[in-house]
Formats: sequence, structure tokens, C-alpha cells
Amino acid sequence: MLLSKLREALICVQAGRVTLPYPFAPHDPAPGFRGKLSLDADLCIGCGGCAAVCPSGVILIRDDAPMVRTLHFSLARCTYCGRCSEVCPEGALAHTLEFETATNTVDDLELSLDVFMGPCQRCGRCFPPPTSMEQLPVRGFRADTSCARAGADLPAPGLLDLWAPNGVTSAVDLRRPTP
Amino acid sequence: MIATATAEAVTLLTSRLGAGLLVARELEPDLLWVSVNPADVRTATATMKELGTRFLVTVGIDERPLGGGYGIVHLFAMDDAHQFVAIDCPVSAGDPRIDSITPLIPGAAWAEQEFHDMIGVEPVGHPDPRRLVLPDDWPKGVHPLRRDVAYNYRPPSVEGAAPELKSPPKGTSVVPIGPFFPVLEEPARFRLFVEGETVVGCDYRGFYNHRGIEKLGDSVLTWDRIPFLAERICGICGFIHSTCYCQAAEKAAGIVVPRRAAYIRTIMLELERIHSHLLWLGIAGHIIGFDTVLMQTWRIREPVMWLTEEISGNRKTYGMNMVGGVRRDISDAQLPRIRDVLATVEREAIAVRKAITDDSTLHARTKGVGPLSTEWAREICVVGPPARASNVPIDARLDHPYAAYDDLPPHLCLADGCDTWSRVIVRLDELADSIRLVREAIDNLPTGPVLAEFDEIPAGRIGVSAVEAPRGEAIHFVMTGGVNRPYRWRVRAPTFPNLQAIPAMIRGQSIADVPITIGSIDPCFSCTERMETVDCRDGRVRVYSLKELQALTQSASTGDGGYDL
Amino acid sequence: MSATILKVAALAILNVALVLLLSPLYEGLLRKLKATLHSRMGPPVFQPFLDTLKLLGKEDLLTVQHPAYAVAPAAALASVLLLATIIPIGGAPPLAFAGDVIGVVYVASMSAVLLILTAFASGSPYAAVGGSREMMSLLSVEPVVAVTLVVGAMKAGTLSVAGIADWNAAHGPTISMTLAGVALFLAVQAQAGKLPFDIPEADQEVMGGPLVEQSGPRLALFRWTMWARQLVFSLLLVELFFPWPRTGVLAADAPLALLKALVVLVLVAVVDVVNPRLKVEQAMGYYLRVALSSLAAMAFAVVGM
Amino acid sequence: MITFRLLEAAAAFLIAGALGALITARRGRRGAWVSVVAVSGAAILMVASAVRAFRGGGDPEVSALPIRALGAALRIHVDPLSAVFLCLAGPIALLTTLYSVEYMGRFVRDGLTKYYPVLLILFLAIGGTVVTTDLFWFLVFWELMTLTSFVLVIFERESREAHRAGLKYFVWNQGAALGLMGAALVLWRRAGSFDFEAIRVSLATLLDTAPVTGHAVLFLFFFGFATKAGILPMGTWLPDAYTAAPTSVTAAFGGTMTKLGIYGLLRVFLHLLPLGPATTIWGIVIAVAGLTSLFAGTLSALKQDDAKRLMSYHVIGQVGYMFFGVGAGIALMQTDPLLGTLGLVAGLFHLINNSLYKPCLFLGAGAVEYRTGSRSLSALGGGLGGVMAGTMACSLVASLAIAGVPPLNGFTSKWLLYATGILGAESSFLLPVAALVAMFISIVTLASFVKYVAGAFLGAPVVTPAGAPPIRDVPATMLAPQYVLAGACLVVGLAPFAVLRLVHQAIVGLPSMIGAPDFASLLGGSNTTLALARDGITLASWAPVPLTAVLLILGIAAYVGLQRAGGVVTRRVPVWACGEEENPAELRYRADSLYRPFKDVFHGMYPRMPVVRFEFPDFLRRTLDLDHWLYQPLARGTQGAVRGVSRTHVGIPQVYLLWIIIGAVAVILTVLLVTGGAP
Repeated sequence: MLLSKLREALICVQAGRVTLPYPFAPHDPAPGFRGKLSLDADLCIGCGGCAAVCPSGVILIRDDAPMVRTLHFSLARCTYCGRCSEVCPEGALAHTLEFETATNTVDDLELSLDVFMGPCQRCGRCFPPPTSMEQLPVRGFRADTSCARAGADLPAPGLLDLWAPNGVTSAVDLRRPTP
Repeated sequence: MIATATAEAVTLLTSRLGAGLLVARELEPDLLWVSVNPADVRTATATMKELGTRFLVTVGIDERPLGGGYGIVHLFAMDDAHQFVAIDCPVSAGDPRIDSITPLIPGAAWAEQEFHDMIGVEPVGHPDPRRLVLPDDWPKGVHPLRRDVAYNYRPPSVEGAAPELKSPPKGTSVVPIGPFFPVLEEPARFRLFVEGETVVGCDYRGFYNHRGIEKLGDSVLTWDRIPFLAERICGICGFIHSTCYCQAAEKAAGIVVPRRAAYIRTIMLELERIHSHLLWLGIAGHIIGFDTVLMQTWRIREPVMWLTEEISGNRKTYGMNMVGGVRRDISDAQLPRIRDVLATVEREAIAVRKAITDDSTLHARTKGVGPLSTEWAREICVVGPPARASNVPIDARLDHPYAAYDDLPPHLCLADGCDTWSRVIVRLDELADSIRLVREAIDNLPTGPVLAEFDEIPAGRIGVSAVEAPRGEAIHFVMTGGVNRPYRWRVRAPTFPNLQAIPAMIRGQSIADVPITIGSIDPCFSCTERMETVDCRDGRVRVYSLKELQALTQSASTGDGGYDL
Repeated sequence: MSATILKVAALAILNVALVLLLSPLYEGLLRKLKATLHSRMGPPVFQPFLDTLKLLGKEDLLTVQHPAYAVAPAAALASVLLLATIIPIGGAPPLAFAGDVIGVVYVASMSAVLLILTAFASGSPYAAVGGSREMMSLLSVEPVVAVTLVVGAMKAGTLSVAGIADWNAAHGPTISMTLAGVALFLAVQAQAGKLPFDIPEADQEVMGGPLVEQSGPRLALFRWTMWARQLVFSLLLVELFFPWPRTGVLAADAPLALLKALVVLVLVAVVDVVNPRLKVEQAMGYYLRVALSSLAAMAFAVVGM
Repeated sequence: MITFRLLEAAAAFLIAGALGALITARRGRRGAWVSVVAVSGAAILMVASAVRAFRGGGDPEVSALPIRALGAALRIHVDPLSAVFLCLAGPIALLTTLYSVEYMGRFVRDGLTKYYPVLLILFLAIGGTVVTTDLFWFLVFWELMTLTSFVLVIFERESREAHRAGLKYFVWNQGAALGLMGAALVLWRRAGSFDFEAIRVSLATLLDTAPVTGHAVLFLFFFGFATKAGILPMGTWLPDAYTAAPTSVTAAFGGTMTKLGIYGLLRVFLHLLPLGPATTIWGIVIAVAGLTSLFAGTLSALKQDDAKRLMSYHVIGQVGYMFFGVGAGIALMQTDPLLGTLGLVAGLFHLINNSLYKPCLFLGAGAVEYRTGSRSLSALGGGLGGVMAGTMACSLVASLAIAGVPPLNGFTSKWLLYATGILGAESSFLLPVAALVAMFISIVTLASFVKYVAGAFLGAPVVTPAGAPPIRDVPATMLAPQYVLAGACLVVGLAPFAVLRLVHQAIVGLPSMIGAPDFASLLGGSNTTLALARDGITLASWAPVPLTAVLLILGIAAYVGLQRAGGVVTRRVPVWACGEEENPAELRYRADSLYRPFKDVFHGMYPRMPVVRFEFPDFLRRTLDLDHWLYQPLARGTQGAVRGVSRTHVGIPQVYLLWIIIGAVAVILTVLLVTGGAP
């Protein structure tokens, strides 16, 4: 009985303080951690593989016009399973080590991306051109206003000027840096 | 070839049922499918009981689109023969009624109430015909798991609905434990009928968290998405559910999982058991006011969480399982780290065990508390540590081997105290055994791929899988359908049978013993109730205002509203 | 005459102020200690003060409207502070003329009685269970307190608190007084509402028991009452049963007494850390045994040891 | 002579009142008011005579109605001890009668003709018992008291319970009275007279010459008085009888009648018996009996669910305190006069306190029953506090007083008792142990009254069923007596000095108390502090006023500080039940659920009450129902009486009880006839 109590006390004393000073000091998760999603809009070809595998339906795809595919991300629902980044052929989606997603506005977690694509010659719907050469003239994207607030991984708001209201868009991404 | 034990079972069933036995065939090496005339369900059940089989769960299937009626499938396990037996009763769509088997098997009570609610087949002669799963304001006659009810159907709530409650016996007063009670981390409502501090009876109302996850799996999601949904059935033992689902689907589709994947699953399952048992120990300590145990065991648990984060990319909900294997491999570089963590945890766990085994105040709080006799544990079909602490030798890892447990047999940790203390001891033993298993698994980790390639899963196949979760055995039943998704997916979490044992365990105990008794089965209400929150297809995310939240919590406390499909 | 009255009044105010202001600080120290033993950081030492301030500003939620319900918390705190004026803190009790050890025993139970009545008044079943438990723990602990004080009275031949303290200080340790002191220490554990005897409050079982319907300012006062009660009891313990060394100078003796009381409370906190909560019947059985074995102290007292 | 005249007038008031009530009883409340007037007259006169006695103007003994052949006469003398009891009996009689006016309204069906007259005769008997110094008349009054109280116990004629309780009451008390008669006869044979002075001499010699007989006589006295007082195991009649009688009567019983057991003890052991070895022995016996009773009685009370029964068990327990004090005092008187006197003062003071809070509690329980029709605490379920605030306040004060919560009166007398016990350690090791037991029981008392207050008054407000009239507080005539008694509890608690002086005077006025310390050397001369000192060293002290003042200052400071600091915003909320509860009534924690674990732990300590089952056939029950054969006939006319009496002789060979009554009455009548009633 008493011995037991002493052993318990010993365990308590030996351990010392183990709690982390977390909010006051950063805490880095292990490499390979599936944190907040990051999206490199430059790389997205609008193939829709991510939307097809996403278990919680974070990613919605809508073809607004023959050449504009809208990818809508509702990150509030993301379960961080990492299927999207796994299947993304271009590596456009990736998980960061970020895990602080708290926000006062749910809109911060909404992200919309319009990808300019080649229209299918037969049905007229959006279609990722198969070869790099073909992709060259049609690549481009547009990001929604709310993305701007969501974080640094997203394109700058200035790009929104590219949007032409009538749906006819410039086929050339002006921002794309030359190699 | 039909195994000897199942052959015997078929022989006996044939002799008992005669023409009532419609079909008996072996669907898989470990699953015997017996279709019987619904009128003979009691005879068949009695025969199964006579054979010493253990009732698992009932699956209700709406087979009308397939040209049938309602299929009521009682699942049984022949543990010694490593077999599952499904007693299928095709109930006609015109007269959706079937004899209740609860009078024969008390543990079937909830399973039958559940198919009554969800499929709309009435168990005739059920001792407690009240609602179990559906909310009180759910309209009568709407059965959500019928195929003609859309997954996102929201019926108008019935005005003035109130839960059907048992009234307390004369001379007793009611002490409510739940829906919102400090040590029940999830909503569940026990109304204790007390005389003084002695509990003379109780009434249970639960399933406040029901979100129709099975319906989502049946109707919306594809094979590959379901593991991630299944993983979220439980916050602690999610990997168990995704494994169990994948195994059921793999069995149905006949997919052979690569050995390395099987080993990795084993490692993750056992790591999950380690941290779950440590977590439970802490919570049990907290329940009896011993917060030091909570703090110290959770401190010991933490390295395991970091380890799983390193392996899987997340401390919980690993997201590793896929139908056909696992997504993420364990690199050789991680192995020493795993060994380190195991050594630390083992050392600390031994110290904790040494410290608490002789603690007489702990004995005072746990010995003789929450008694569950071996007989009643069998009757109510209790699983996992509570069963083993009542000296019922069942362990799905040994009885229905899966993953790599055929190579790495666990010890069967039994105790015969039939009380909370025995449950502590069983879990401490299992903790040590799990550490050994992980160590052996990484020592013998085979090389090779981790994910099997497979084509389309054919429709109309059936798979039943059991996985020994830290809390007990989880059962998943999968009936495949076309278009890349199951026709019916049934989940039975270990808390489902264990929770039914609670009323017997707390009768005659004092109020002070009730929380620890409930805690001693390590209840997981949302597992049992299969929670999921967001409607996936329309993509609308609802933001609740404070007012709405208040309204929700208030309505949830009366047992109405709050959950919809 | 008036000088005497002034002196008495000053001392009484000093005692009251010490108990009132130091008890939350002590509680903060104990929390910190407990946190350290839990391997966590723990709240700042001044957290009890902050808690109190916060609670004082909160809404007061009433399940019943009753004058006694509103008065009880203030009365409970007042009764503990009254107790502080009839126990010694480094010197003779300020109101020594007004109460002796019997008075101490009865005044000490007043705060518990008020808490119990408030609990029953609230109409909550948890409060009723908690009130019933509080009453039972009072039933089992008060006899222990009474036995130890009676041992002191028997040894010193007087019921006066100061008389017992003086006698003990003059005569040095004796077997009977030490045994009685140990028994009182065990009783302090329950009087302070610490594990394994925080049965009435038991938040995991009855969600705070008598306090479940107490909110805001009322809760703050009841909490303060409990903190003050644990300090007063540990002071009573060290002053009556372990009064050495004693200089006779208030300025030296009072801090020493407070320090010793802190040591007692630290021990109490350590016991708290390594124990689960007992059930009320187990606690009663335990205190019954303590009470009966502290009769041994009485036996020693009779034979003069 | 003045005292005698005063008492004569008081008796005349009571007799006239009884007759008046008999005549007017059928006319609504008129009989009640006649009784109130008569009792108030009597009460004033009784108190006046008591005041004279305290003033030292004690008139010499007056004797009347001599019976020469027996050496008996109605000797009347009011000494301070008698005065104490007169002071209690008169006012309490008045308060209970006043209370009866409304309360008895619900018993009209049972016929009030047999209530007020009998009640007034009971008061007469009580008064007579304490003022006579003649053992014969003492017994006559005693018998009269027993008979009238018996009639009151079985008042509810429909109630089988009442009849059973009445029978039990009758058997025990008549048996005890027989014992007293036996003892009196033995002494009378020795002394040739029933005069107290003569008996005092003869008892001393008897103890010297025939100690066995002497102690047998003392045992009979002890047995008789202990039975009346309700000391266990003889007191088993008490809970039944108290519960069965109408509550106003119960209050009168609790406030005065059973306390006469203590009076008898003091008379016999400190008046008829000179101090000596015998007193020490019997002092110890009395103290031990008291200790047993207070332990067993109070623990049993904790288990009760019926409010009146709970309080009745406390009557037993409280009488135990008094017996303990008196017994310890008697035993210590020779070795340690200081503590001896302290114990006696404590015992008698506790009696006074008990006569204040106990009737108040009974009246409160009666008020609850009057409004709700229920006495079961579990059935009541609490919540009456809001609608019966006055009753609750009084009951709360009285409950705290009986539990000894300072600064109420119960604490002061308990404090004296404990001081006696603890400081008596040098005389006996057992005294402090006894004091500890008493302290423990004091908390048990607290627990059971918390249960009563909680079960009846506290908790969520009571909900009256639709259509039923809302529950209100009881009428003023029922409330006023409670206020008076509760107020007295508070006043006596805060300023016990005057009362204690009177009590001290009563104790030291007893013939055996020679050499008792005066009040100043016992409890100090101060009017703010009670200080028990020996050789100039203060051993124990209690100053209710300064402490209460400090408590009030601190409390008010805390309260006001709270109001100021918080600027408190209050909001009404429903009781938290872990969610919404459909049927809040089911959540009421039942009073019989309280302290269950305690009862389980202390299970072995509960006394096994001797269970005497009185199951008697219907004809016998009818026979024993005085209504049938005694009272109604007397009230209606002689013919009916003749018929009734004749019926009692039909086939009742086994009814020894009847013989007891008839025997007792016959003895008295014969004696009067033989002596011709002439001086």
C-alpha cells in the first residue's frame, strides 16, 4: 500500500514537467505530417483526379464554360487524408506542416480556382490537353477573392484582373515566370 | 470443401429445420451462408446457440431493388472453428415482420431494435419495442436504410414528440447521467433509478450521434473513399474500422493483400491498441478522481502518438488503409525509432503497473465494482477486454485471424475477477503483449509491395470481417454492389454489445461506481452510433450561429432533432 | 479597558485578514505543486484570486429564489472567518474569551451545514446526493476532530484553545498529543476536501455535488470558504499539536505558524496526488477506524503519556 | 398562601375551562376559544406563582384534603425546581391550545368533545404533579396525567395505528406507574406518611438497613420515570404514541409531559434521597441509560421517513442528553461539586431548551401536515419553503437549535454537558468518551433535521395539482406559537444567563444539593460570557453575543461586499439535469434516500428494538376504545355509562390491563371513601 504510493510518487517526480509551451513556442510536427493543403495553381492541369478520390468531398469541380473549369475547395471539411496529393499527377496539391487552421471566418477556408483548359473538340467540355505542347497555350488559372485571405500559398489578388466577365479569357498566363 | 465444424452445423440445421432450410453454402472459406425460412428463425437461432456459437450482429438489407424483400441476416461466430455463420431470413416485403430472437439471445436486443428502426422489419416478441436509433421526432414509417429513402432526406420533425422513458420503480428517484455528463465524453443518457446511493435500475437512451454513416457508404461513396470515412467512425480506434472495412471488401472481392501490407496493418493496429489502452487507463483514473494516473499515462502515451505521426503523417486517423493494402510504407530508417519508443513505453508501463497493482485504494475503487458474470457476459455477447476479464476466452485475432496475426499469435489475456479491476489487469497484460507483437512484427517485416492491384469489384459478393479493437471485436459486413460501391455496409463497433451489459453491471452498485463501471467497458458512443457530419454531395457547409447551436444542444438533450442523414 | 478591546479587535482583524488573503494563495501553491507532480505546467500561483475575481463578475444563476439561498454563501465564509478568530495564529486566539474547543468544533461545522442546506435548497438531484455525502463526511470526520481536541483538553486540563496550545508548547511532545495530531492531520484531508475524500464534490460522479447549482459570486464565496477552511484547520493542527518552537513574539510566531500550516497542506496535497477518490462508505469506514484508534490517544492521555 | 391561592385559581380555570369546553364543544370553535381563555388564565397564574418562588417569596408548604389513615394530604409547595416546570408547562399549554384552535379543525369528525376537556385536565395533572410534595398526590396526578394522555393518544378513533400505539403507551406507562405505586407503598409502610420530608428520612434509613429493598425502590422510581421520559428500552412506546396523537398534543407531550420524568428523577434522587454512595451508583445508572438512549434514539431517528416519528425518536435522544447530564451530575456531586452542579444545571437547562425547540418542531410538522395532509418526507418531496416561509423559518431555527448550531440555545446546554464530560476525565475515563459520543450524536441530530428541513421545505418549489387550491402558510393562530418558540430559542441562545441563573437556583434549591457552588463561581459573574473556572483558571468559555456580533459583521461585510463588487445580475434557470428532463418530479431526491450509506456502515450499531406485536381481536379493540365504553357514555349520560361498563365485562378474562385501570381507580376511590375525605 504505502510502497505503492511511494512508487506512484516516484513516477510523478521522475518525469518532471513534460508539457510543451506550445502556443508560446512553435511546435513542429514530424516530417511527412499531413497538414494544411497547399495548392500550386501553376501546376494544376484541372484533371479532376483529386475531386474523384476525395472522401469528404472537399473538392468540387464545375465546368462553367467550355474552357473554364472551376475547382472549389471547402477546406473546412478537409480530413487531411492526403488522397488528393497522392493522386495529383502534377504535384500541384501538397500537404504542408501547418496545422493551425483556426479562423474567425469560414470563408477563409473556401478556395476557388478556375483553370483554363482546352475544350474537347467533340463535346465541348473542358479537357486537359494530353501533351505539354498542347497545354502550353491553354494553361492558366484564376483564383477567387477569398483565397487571398487563406494564406501565402495562394496567388496574389492582383491576378484577378485577368478575369474577363464574358468568360473569354486570355490564353496566356502572364504571371508564369520564364525558366 | 466445407470444414468439419460447419458441416456439422449444416447437418444439425438441416435436421432441425427440414424444409425451412432454404440454402446453405460456404461463401468464403470462413463464412457459411444459411438461408432459412423466416418463420424458422427461432429454431435456427436455438440451433446456433446449441452449437455454442456466439451472436455477433444482425444486418438488415433492403433487397427489394434486387427483386426480393428484406433480408435479415443474423451473424454468428464459431470461434473455435474460426468460422462466421450468417443466418439469412428473406422477409417478404408485404409483411415485414420476423420473430424476435432476443428472448433466446439477450445480446441481440439492440441489433433487432436497430433493424426495426432502420429497415422497418418488426421483431415480433421483442421485449423492448421502443426506438433505439431513430430520433424521437422522426416520423413513423420512414426507415432510412430502405433503398427508396434518399441519403439526404430530411423529414419534417414530428410535433410534440418525446422520448419513451421507463418510469422509475416506486420509492426511487432518478439521477440522470447524461446526455451531457462530465466523464462521458460523448452524449449518452442513463437515467439511474436510485434508492439512496444504490442503483436499482436504469434506463438508457443513446444514439444521439447517429449520422447515417452506413447510408453514406451504401449510396454515395466509392470503395476507395469509404476507408477514410470508416476511419472516422471512432476517434481512438479508427484504424481498426478502416482495416475491418478493407478486409471485408477484400474478402468479398477476393483480393489478396501483400504480406508487407498485412504486417504494417498489424503494427498500426497494435500501436493503436497500445495508445488506446494507455488512454483508457488514464480516463479510468480520471473517472475515479485519480488524475495523476491520467496525467502520467497520457504522458507515457504521447511518444506513441508522435511515432504514429511519423509513420502515417497523422497522430490519429492515419489514413493508411486502402482496399488491397496500405498507402504508406514504413521505411527502414523508421525502425530504430519504433524500437526506441517501444522500449520507453515498455519501461514506463511496467513501472506504472508495478505501482498500481498493490494500491489498496485503487483496489477499493475497482474490485467487485461493475460485476459481469461469465454466464451473463456470454448471454449478452460481450466482447473484448470486458469479456476476457469475465473469463470468456475470445479474441478475434486468434479466433478469426487477419492481417499478420497468423504469423504473430497474440497471448490470450484472461482474468476471472469479472470486475473492473480484472478489466484493468487484462488491459495492462494486453498492453505488454502489444509491445511484444509490434517488436516481433518489425523484426520480421517482409519486403514487397504494400498495395495489391485489382480490377472492378464484382457485385453481389459478401464479406464479413472481424478485427479485435482495443475495446473488443469490431465487425464489418460488406455486400458488394455495382458502380464501384457497396450495396450494403454494416458496422458493428465493440461498444454496441458491451454497452448492453451496462444495466446488469450497475444494478446494485452505488452512484459512485456507475461512471467507472461505464468507463470500464471503454465505451465509444460515436463508434456505436457511427457518426458522420457533413453532407458530401451538395458541398454546402452549414455554419451554426450561437443561437442555433443552443437550440441544437437543447433539442439534442431531449433526444430529438440534431441528426439527419 | 478600551485598550484591551482595541488590541483584541486588532488581533481579530489580523487573523481574519491573514486567513482571507492567504488561503487563495495557499490554494494556488497547492495547485502548482499538484501540477508539477502531474508533469504539467499548472496555473499561476495567483490563479485562485483571478478565478475569484472572474466569478464575482459573472451572472448569478438561481434555480430557486430564496433569501436563505442568497445569504448562505456569505454566512458560510463568515463562519469560517469567525473560526479564524477563535484559533491561535502565532499567539493566543483574539476571541479566546468567547469560545473554546467545543466552540471550535461547532463553529467549524457551520460552513458545511450552510453548504448542505444550500445544496438541498437548489433542488438538483446531484446537489442532493452531494449534500447527503457532505453530511455523511461531516458525520465521520467531526468525531475525529472532536476526539483529538478532547485529548488536548484532557492533557491540558482545560477546554481553552490557548490553554491547550500553551500546555503543549510548555511540555513538549507527548505520545498522546502526537497521536492526536496525526489523527487531526488525517481529518484535515477531508476538511480540506482533498482526495481521497473530495467525495461530496466528486465532479466525475455528481458534477460538483453541493456546488452544482452554485454559480458566479455565490460559487466564488463557497470556494473561498473551502480554501479558508483548509488553512484554518491546518493552522489549528500546527498550533495545538505542533506548536514548537515558540518565541512568544507574534511577529515571529505567526509567520512560523503559517509556514508550518503550508507544510501540512503540502503533505495533504501529496496525499491528494497519489490517491483515487474513495466511496463515501469507504471513507466513513476509514474515519470510523481513525476515530476508534485515536481513542488510543485518549488512553495514553489518561495514563499521562 | 398566596402561591397556593394562585395555583388554586389556575386549577379552577382549567376545570372550569374543561367543563365549558365540554358544553360548547359541539358549537364550532367556541369550545376551543373557551379552552384558550382558560389556559391563558391558568398559565398566567402558574407563571406568577413560579415568579414568586424564584423571588424567594416561596410560601411555606400548604396542605389540604388530608387522608389521615394514609398520612397523605394534598401538600402544595412551589420550590424553584417546581417553578421551572410551571414556567414551561403554563406557556407551552397555552401555545399548544392556541395552535389547536385551527389545527383541530380537521378532526371534527372524531368529535372534539373529548379533546379540549381532556387536554385541559392533562394540563391540570401536569401542574399538579410538579407542585405537590406529597407522594400520594404525586401519584394521583401522575395517574391522571397518564389516563388523560392515553385518551389523547387514541384520539383518532378510526385509526388502527392509534389504537395500537395507545395500547402500547398504556401498557408501558401503567406498568411504570404500578412500579411507582409499589415503591411509594414500600416507603409509606416505612414512613407512615406520603410526605416528602418523612420519606426522605425513611429512604435514607431504608438504604442503610435493607439495601436490597432500598435499591429495589430506587429502581422502581428510576424505571417509572425513565419510562415516562422515554428512555430506551422502556421508551419504545414513545415514537408510536407521539406519532399517533394529534400534533398539538404531541407538542404538549414533548414540551412538558415526558419531561416530568426528569422532574421525578430530580425529586427522588436529590430530594427524597440524601447524597451518599447510593446516589453515585444511581447517578451512573442514569447517565448510562441516558447515553444509551441518546445514541440509539437519535440513530433510529435518522432512519425515519415520517416527520413526526423522526422527531419522536429525537425526543428519546434528547431526553438521553438530559439523563446523561443529570446522572453525571448526581454521580459527580460528591467528588466534584463544581462539575456535579454543572452537569445538573446542564441537564435541566437542556430540558428547558428542549421544551422550546421540540414543540416548535412538532408544531411545524403539524403545520405541514395540516396543509399537505402528509407527514412522509419522501412523499412531500420538499419545496414548501416558498409557500410556507414562516413555518419553514421557525422549523429551521428549531432544527438548528436542536442540532446545537451556535448561537442557538441547544448549543449552550450541549456545551455545558460536554464541558462536564470532558473535564470530568479525572473522575472517570468514561466521561469524556461519553461526551464524544454525545458530540457525535449531535451531528447525527443535525443530519436528521437537515433531512427533515430538506424533505419538507427545501428544493424546487412544490407544484400543486391542477384544480387543487394553492398551498398557503398556516393561519396566524398556528403560526404565532411557532414564532414564539423559535424566538425563544434564539433569545435563550444569545442570552442564556438569566435562564441559567434560574436553573441553577432550581438545582441548588434541592435539599441534597448542600455545598453546591454558587452561580458566579460556577459560570462566572459576567453577563456576556459564560466562563467555567476552577482555581481562577478559565477552563471553558462561551460568549454567544460577541461571537454572533463578529459573525454578523463578517457576514454582512461579505454579503455587502459581494453586492457591491459583483453588481450581481441574477437570472432564474431550471435545475441542470444533464440535459432537459421531461419529468422534473422524478428528479426529486427522496428524503429516505439520504444518508443510506451511513445507515449501512452503522447498521450493526442500530439497536434491535424489541418488537412487541399487539395484535388483538376486534372485540378487544372495541373494548379498549374508551370512546365506546367510557367516554361517550360519560358524556351522554349515566345510562349509557352503565351499558358501556357492563359491556366491558363480556368475555374478557385476559384483559389484565383493564384490571389495572379499574384497580387504580378503585384504590383511589376506596381510600377517599374510607377516610371520608375529612381532614
